Amino acid sequence: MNVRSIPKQNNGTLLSVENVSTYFFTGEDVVKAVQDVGFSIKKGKTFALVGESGCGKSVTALSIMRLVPAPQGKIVGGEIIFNRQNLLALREKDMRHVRGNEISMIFQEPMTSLNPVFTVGNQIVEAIKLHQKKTKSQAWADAVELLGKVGISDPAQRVRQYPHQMSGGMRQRIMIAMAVSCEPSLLIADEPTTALDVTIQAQILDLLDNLQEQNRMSILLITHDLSVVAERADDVAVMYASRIVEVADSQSLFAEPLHPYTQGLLKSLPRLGFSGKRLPTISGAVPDPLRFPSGCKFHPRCPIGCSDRRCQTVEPILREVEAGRYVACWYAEDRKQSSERE
Amino acid sequence: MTAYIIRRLLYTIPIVFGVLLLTFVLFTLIGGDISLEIAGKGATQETIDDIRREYGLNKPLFLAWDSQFINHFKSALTFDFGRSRDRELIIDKIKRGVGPSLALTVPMFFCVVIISVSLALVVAFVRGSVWDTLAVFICVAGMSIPYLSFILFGQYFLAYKWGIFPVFFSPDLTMAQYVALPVLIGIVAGLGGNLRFYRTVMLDEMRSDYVRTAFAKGLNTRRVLFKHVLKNAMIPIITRVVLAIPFLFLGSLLLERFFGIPGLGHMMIEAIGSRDYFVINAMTYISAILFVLFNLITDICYSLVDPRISLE
Amino acid sequence: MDMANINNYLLEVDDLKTYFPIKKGLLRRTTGYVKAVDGISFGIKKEQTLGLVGESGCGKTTAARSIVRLVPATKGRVIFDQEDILTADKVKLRRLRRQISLIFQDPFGSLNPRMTVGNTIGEPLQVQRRVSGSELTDRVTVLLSKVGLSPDHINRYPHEFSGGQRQRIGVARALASGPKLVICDEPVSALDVSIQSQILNLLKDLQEEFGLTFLFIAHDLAVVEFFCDIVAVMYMGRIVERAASQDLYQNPLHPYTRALISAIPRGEPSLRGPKTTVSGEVPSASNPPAGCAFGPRCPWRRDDCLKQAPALKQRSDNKGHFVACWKY
Amino acid sequence: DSSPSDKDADEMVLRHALFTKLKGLDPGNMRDFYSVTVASQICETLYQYHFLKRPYEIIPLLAKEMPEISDDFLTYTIKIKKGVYFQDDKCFPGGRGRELKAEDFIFAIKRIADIKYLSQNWSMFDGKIVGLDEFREYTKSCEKPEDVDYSRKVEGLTAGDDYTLVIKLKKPWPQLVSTALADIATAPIAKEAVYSYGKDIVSHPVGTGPFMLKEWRRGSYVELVRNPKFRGEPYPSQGGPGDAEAGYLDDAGKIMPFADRVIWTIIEEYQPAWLLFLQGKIDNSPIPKDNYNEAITETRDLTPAMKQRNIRLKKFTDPSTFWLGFNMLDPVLGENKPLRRAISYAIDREKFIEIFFNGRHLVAHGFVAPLMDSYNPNIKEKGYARYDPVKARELLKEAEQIHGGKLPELKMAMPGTNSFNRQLGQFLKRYITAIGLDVEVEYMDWPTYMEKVNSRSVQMFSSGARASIPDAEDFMGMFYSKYWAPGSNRFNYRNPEFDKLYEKIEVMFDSPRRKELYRKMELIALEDCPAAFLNHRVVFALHHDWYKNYKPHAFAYGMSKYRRIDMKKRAEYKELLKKIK
Amino acid sequence: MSDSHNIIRTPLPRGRSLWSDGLRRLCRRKFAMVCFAVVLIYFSLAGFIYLAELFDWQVGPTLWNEEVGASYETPSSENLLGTDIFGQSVLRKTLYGAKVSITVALCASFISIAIGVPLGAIAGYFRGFIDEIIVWIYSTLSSVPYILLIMAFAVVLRDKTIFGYKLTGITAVYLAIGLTSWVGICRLIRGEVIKHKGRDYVLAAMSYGCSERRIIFKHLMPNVFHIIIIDFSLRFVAFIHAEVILSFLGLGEVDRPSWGAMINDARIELSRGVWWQMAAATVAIFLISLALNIFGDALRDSLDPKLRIQ
Ligand SMILES: Nc1ncnc2c1ncn2[C@@H]1O[C@H](COP(=O)(O)OP(=O)(O)OP(=O)(O)O)[C@@H](O)[C@H]1O
Ligand SMILES: Nc1ncnc2c1ncn2[C@@H]1O[C@H](COP(=O)(O)OP(=O)(O)OP(=O)(O)O)[C@@H](O)[C@H]1O
Ligand SMILES: [Mg+2]
Ligand SMILES: [Mg+2]
Repeated sequence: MNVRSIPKQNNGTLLSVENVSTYFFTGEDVVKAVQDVGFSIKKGKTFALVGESGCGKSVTALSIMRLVPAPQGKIVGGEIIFNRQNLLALREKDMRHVRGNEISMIFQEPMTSLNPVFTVGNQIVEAIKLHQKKTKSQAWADAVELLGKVGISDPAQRVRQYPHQMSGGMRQRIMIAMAVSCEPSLLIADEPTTALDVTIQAQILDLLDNLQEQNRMSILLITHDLSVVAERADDVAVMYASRIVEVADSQSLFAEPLHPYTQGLLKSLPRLGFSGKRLPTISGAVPDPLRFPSGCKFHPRCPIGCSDRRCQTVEPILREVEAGRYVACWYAEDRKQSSERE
Repeated sequence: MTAYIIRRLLYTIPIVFGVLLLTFVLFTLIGGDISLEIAGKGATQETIDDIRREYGLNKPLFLAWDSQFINHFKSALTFDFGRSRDRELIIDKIKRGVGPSLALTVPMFFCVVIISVSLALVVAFVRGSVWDTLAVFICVAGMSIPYLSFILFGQYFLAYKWGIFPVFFSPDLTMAQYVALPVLIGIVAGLGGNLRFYRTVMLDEMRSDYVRTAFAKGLNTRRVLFKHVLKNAMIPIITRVVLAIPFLFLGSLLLERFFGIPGLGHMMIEAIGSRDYFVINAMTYISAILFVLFNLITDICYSLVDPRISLE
Repeated sequence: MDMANINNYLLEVDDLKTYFPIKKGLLRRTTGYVKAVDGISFGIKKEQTLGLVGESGCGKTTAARSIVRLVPATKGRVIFDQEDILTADKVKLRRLRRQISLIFQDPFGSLNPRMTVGNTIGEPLQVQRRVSGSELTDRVTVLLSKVGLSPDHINRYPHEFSGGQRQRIGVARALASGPKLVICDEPVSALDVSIQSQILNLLKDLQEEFGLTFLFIAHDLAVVEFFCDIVAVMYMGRIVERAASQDLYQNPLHPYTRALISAIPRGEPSLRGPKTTVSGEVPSASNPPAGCAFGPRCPWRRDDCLKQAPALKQRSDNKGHFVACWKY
Repeated sequence: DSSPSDKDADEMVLRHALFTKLKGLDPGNMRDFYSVTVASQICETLYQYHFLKRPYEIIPLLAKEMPEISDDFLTYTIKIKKGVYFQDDKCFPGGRGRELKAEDFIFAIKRIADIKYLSQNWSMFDGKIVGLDEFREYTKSCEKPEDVDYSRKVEGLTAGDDYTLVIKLKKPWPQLVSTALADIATAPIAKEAVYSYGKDIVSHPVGTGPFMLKEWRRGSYVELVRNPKFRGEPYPSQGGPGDAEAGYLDDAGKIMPFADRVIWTIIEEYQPAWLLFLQGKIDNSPIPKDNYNEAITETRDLTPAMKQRNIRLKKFTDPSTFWLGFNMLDPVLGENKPLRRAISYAIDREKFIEIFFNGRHLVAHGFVAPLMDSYNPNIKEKGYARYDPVKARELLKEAEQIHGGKLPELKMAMPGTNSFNRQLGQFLKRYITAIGLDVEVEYMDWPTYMEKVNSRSVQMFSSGARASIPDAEDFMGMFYSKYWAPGSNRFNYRNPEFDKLYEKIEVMFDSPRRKELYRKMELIALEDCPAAFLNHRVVFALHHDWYKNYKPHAFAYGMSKYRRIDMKKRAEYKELLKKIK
Repeated sequence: MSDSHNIIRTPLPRGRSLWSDGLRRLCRRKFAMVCFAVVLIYFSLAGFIYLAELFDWQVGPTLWNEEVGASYETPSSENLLGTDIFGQSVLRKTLYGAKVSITVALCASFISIAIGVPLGAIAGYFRGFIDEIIVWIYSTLSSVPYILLIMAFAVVLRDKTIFGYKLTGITAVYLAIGLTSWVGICRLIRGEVIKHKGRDYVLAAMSYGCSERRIIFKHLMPNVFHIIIIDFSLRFVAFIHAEVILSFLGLGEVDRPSWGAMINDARIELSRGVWWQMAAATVAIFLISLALNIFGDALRDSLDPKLRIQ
């Protein structure tokens, strides 16, 4: 299945991921965590990646950083073009320069991603000093300032604490502080605010916005919180079962989701004041990455696909159904037209 | 913390008591009556009895104020170990031997630790590669070849044939000169096992998430290994290293013998061989105290390298 | 607290305090305390769900852990089923713990890296119900599919899962042995909305079927509203407001609660723009301000707010609504 | 600070290896060979052995002449040289050694008798000198070592005047001179040193000898320097046949000592000692068993490689005997002479010497060592040391009859656990089992072994002895029943006839008649076969050609004064080494 | 991609544990299995010699003390590894040596691990009083010179009968080594357990009421197992060498060949150019340690889920 990547590299593009596939070879099985994924991120914009839990978002992010855990995981194909160079072809030494300096990443699990035996200050300072010419005391001052920025109280004392002395949300914010410390041109934020309460979440997102404005930083935002996507993202890609099923700018995606999975997702968004007894969900079972259904992987859960022969046998490719809108569904055009008719 | 340290130091008392008791019991078990040797050849039983009396060997072992055990306990507490069988003050003996022993073991030990830990980090990082396999072969060979062969070959070739080092101790050499070759041999011989051990320890940490974070920051491999991985792998390293330190003062028997280093390693074996209880007792006592001390240090180090460990 | 009802509570927490010593220097002397939990009290009746929300770092996790004595509490009582957990001896504690299960906030850390998922989920069953063999496998597979994982995952190890999948493993493990009380520390934060709904529905179903009781910690206020009967809002180690969920959302009293509710993202791209967040520095937990902890950031601040901390008081107009603010 | 650096050019330094650590340098309390070797350079005895003459002859050293012996053989009057001074030491007032007096000898002997001093030499004097045993009794009653009053009179030890020593014996003691007065045990050391150094006297000997202690780093090396106030002694001008040709008389009449310093480095392993010898850093060396082939050819001569280095070889027989002993108190062995003899015949001594000693030792046909004056040159013909497995098997049958059934497994104790002992044990076992006996070898460390032997609880044991005097009396004593273990009769052998003869020779002065009795006694003991005697040691020693006046000596006490270094040759060796490489 | 649209339901997979899973993967590693085979061959050689001695079979190794040539013959086609001082075949001695060396190493390793691991785990897990007791025991034990301890043990155990089995010198020795050398592994395990004890996964296990024993053995042990594996493989080799020292002290099997004794003998022979005895014993030790180490690594790797690859 070969999908040519969408928006081709142009001037405004900072990163374009083309047909990347990443597999895990575990025991007897091969887990195809990411298959033929492609998208591109423009300079200074926020690109959101949403999708079902386990669909391969984090692995995509790790692939960009070239940090897929060896020896199980392997990037088996594709290209990742960042600033006109293919990251996958870089030597480890050059890649090191890219990491942290130009692309930095907020990991999804701040708990284990912080080194337990160093103070958080130490870990932030390390990142600062690595990429910026700063003295030790300057770096420490920076670290304290950053902690304050991400809303940690009493930062001067907190820098001297160890990760295990922090609450979950604090650790997450420390990851964020570390990632933004050296002002990267691309920030990959893998669920950066899951452990944060709404007020701090807002504060963090504002901080990111500010940075974005100041440095023309691009953000790859991976999240489940669709309201955050709606508020902050410029473009959105929806992943389902290790593939991208829909790409659009966020306005139009929320206004008019074209893929049935996206639609289901938006429908099950819990809203304040919801009074039903059960929350709406997308019916059907979550696909098993070892035994993906044939054809369109969503078809067993799709109101049309479950009875459609084509959906059951042939996997749809990502197609442009409208300028800037890409959908991998056989019925996307139909849906589009019908909605237009209305 | 201070309370903890004080408590732990108080705890030396039962250990020292235990050690004294144990050495004493062991010694009576193994036996070896020095009076026979002192009596000389052709001595009569009467002479032997006299000598036993003079040495206090006829006193009860335990359970009396004047028992042999109590007397030894007393002598240990006052650090007055008396004289060895060759009539030297034991304290002097130890003072004399401890320098050369340490000169031999300390550089050897620390070189082994530093080299093997560093190599282990590298080897663990390239796990499964040719280098790793090669390291296994070399290490195992190093472990399998008897210590003695290293010594004999080192002495014959490096010292005698090629003249890089002196063959043997001589009063006109500096300590650094005559200790160099034995230290080198000790390092080579000790590397294999240690490297293998530390490699395993490192492997366990090598694939943790925080390593990934460190790489994501753009740190170079060396820094990731020597800062992040190393500190996390510190617990077993500390266990192995810190608790070996008290025994450094006991020196290294074979190296001392072959290179004429007047250290304590040999002295200890000799004392056991000639059943010189007084010397054994003194050395054991000192190593017990050091051991307790370093045990405490180990536990404190645990909590220093891993903040999640609490002492109390 | 309503003393008459005391016997109805499955879990009753009374003035629970957990302080962490701050250690400095080589000798690691204790120089002060982080008052992570500073005297919280609440009760949960059987089949009820209490939601605990609050600012990040306000002590929710610590409270949850203190309840099952994974973190030693400094003071207070935790009565579960008429028995005090904090003073129970080893055997009793183990028995009590078997009736409570805990979903950890950090899903990965709480999974044994060298245990397959099957064993992890199956273990409470093995330990508590003595289930084994194929029955165990069956029940584990059922649990797995209930939380949206495939039975094929049974032989995989924690590191081979995505964040959300790990979280679901934690949920499955907590539900495995059929506890009386489940303490959920952000059980669905890493899940996409559809699966999140699926899990929440599952929890609801189980509650109905087996009469489960939940202590539910979360940040997603929409979820809390849906899922909880009573909501308690924590700020700096104390509960500042507690009320039935509808009351709280419709009539938030405490300034912090109000700020919280106003900050909920509305989920419409059209509604962009900066939010009104609570202004001011977050006070330090080791050196809290005198008086009301929220005082320095409070828009309604008065002089006496900074002198003495307000106690949690029952509202006269609504028996179920408690708030700790001098204004009321 | 003052390390003996390589000032070879202007200083004559003797360099030796010592193969074990020195135990102490207090002459009153030492028995081990190495301590005696060093201490005897510092302290002198009344008498000494002639350096060159063979058979060994006793001549005066501190004494002016040989003792005057009363007719009842009980009183010895010994004149002492005048003008002998102790070495300078800070224990003396003003640091200058005082003159040696007769009292100093009495002091030395009293020290040995003092139980608080715990000397290893007491048994030598036990029951010999009038009043000395009483003195020992007296010392037992003292509380502390300091309480012992040395001025207390001992009747048998008196000083006629400052230069006359009178010794009164309880019964005749023909070996007094060689056993006691030529033994380092009675060498005087300064009373002042004994009192001022207390127990540290072991490392501060102050004697009258040609060298004095400069530095003793225990376990490492000991360095002596020439005693500047040594009275000086002439090098002997008479020697045995061939000595002049060998160059031993080159220095005749010159005043000794020659060397300025003597250094012994303690080297416990053979390899480094050998390598140092080859490097020329020590003057002489025995041939380690395993470097034998490197040094010696099939024809018992030096190899070309050694010759090229101008190394010289000295061979000499050592007055020693080694054996496999039987405990005569053992119910199986003790009552069964054929069994003992069978074992003796079972062992191939030639092969034994071939394998273990490169064939250079001598087969021990009896126990008196060659070179001793009572050695029986015809002993070989008696055939006690034959290798005769056929005969052995026959005897074994006989033995089984005596025992009344199959013989049980025999136990053999080895006095050490190193390779040599293990291989020796295996060797003996192999031959004994070959005739049909079961043997279990028990390897023990030395203290355990001694304890077992002394408590008479071994069956067979491997052991040996080296004579400390040229007379065979000590060797005979090993079979005297009053000396059962823990005494020197470790066989616990008793033969009334032998005992009677021993009591006779014990008080008899040397004469042909006595020699005859010795030979008779040897045969009596051999006939009873209390041990399978195996070998006499033959020493092969190497030295560099710059090391002069190195004539092997069986009782080599105080020899350093004779040695001289040819400084030129020694300097040339470095060049030679370069050339060889 | 499958062309049938039906999801094929395979029978439900059976739950596997780390151990069975690890073992399966281990079995698939060819080289590791070869090494395991080598180890087995050594072990069965030792076992075979026991049998051969029991039934008095006259085969190669048991005839080690037969003279096959002159003293110190160099290796030749006749005597593959040459002869020793008595003209015995070094090859036969080397084969025979497996018996003593392997028994000592194996028994001593097992004993010390069997004592050290549980004690270390208990000390590290419970801390407090019980920790202090255990630390007391091992501090005391390890302060006393090792050799003194072994000698004493050997003296006490020698010629005693336990369960009707007579302890000969050598049995006493490996008991003695085992009983004195557990301290090292005990300390290591204690340290590791202290480290792991504060981890969330242990807290989780506590929170659903696992017993202490279960936490220690089911949760902590697999996570410290790599230490035990490496300790075993290092210890095994060390014990083979320790036997040299013991035979030096007269405590080992002195009458029959063992690798230790061969090396000890060879020490003085080496300088006369007799290298084959030393070489034979060294190679014998090298092969088994190599096999053991590679196998140990493989075992470690297969018990490391992060290395779960084909
Ligand atoms: N080391 C691994 N070995 C095997 N499979 C893995 C491994 N890591 C991830 N996977 C699998 O890859 C798939 C994608 O994982 P990924 O972490 O990218 O999911 P995600 O989209 O980030 O989900 P979530 O939102 O839950 O974090 C999952 O099915 C997961 O089980
Ligand atoms: N082991 C510890 N040592 C010291 N301080 C700690 C420890 N654990 C938690 N704390 C402190 O206690 C306070 C409360 O932490 P807790 O984890 O309970 O917060 P939380 O409410 O769960 O926050 P989040 O929503 O971010 O998870 C924080 O200030 C934290 O720094
Ligand atoms: Mg993820
Ligand atoms: Mg929390």
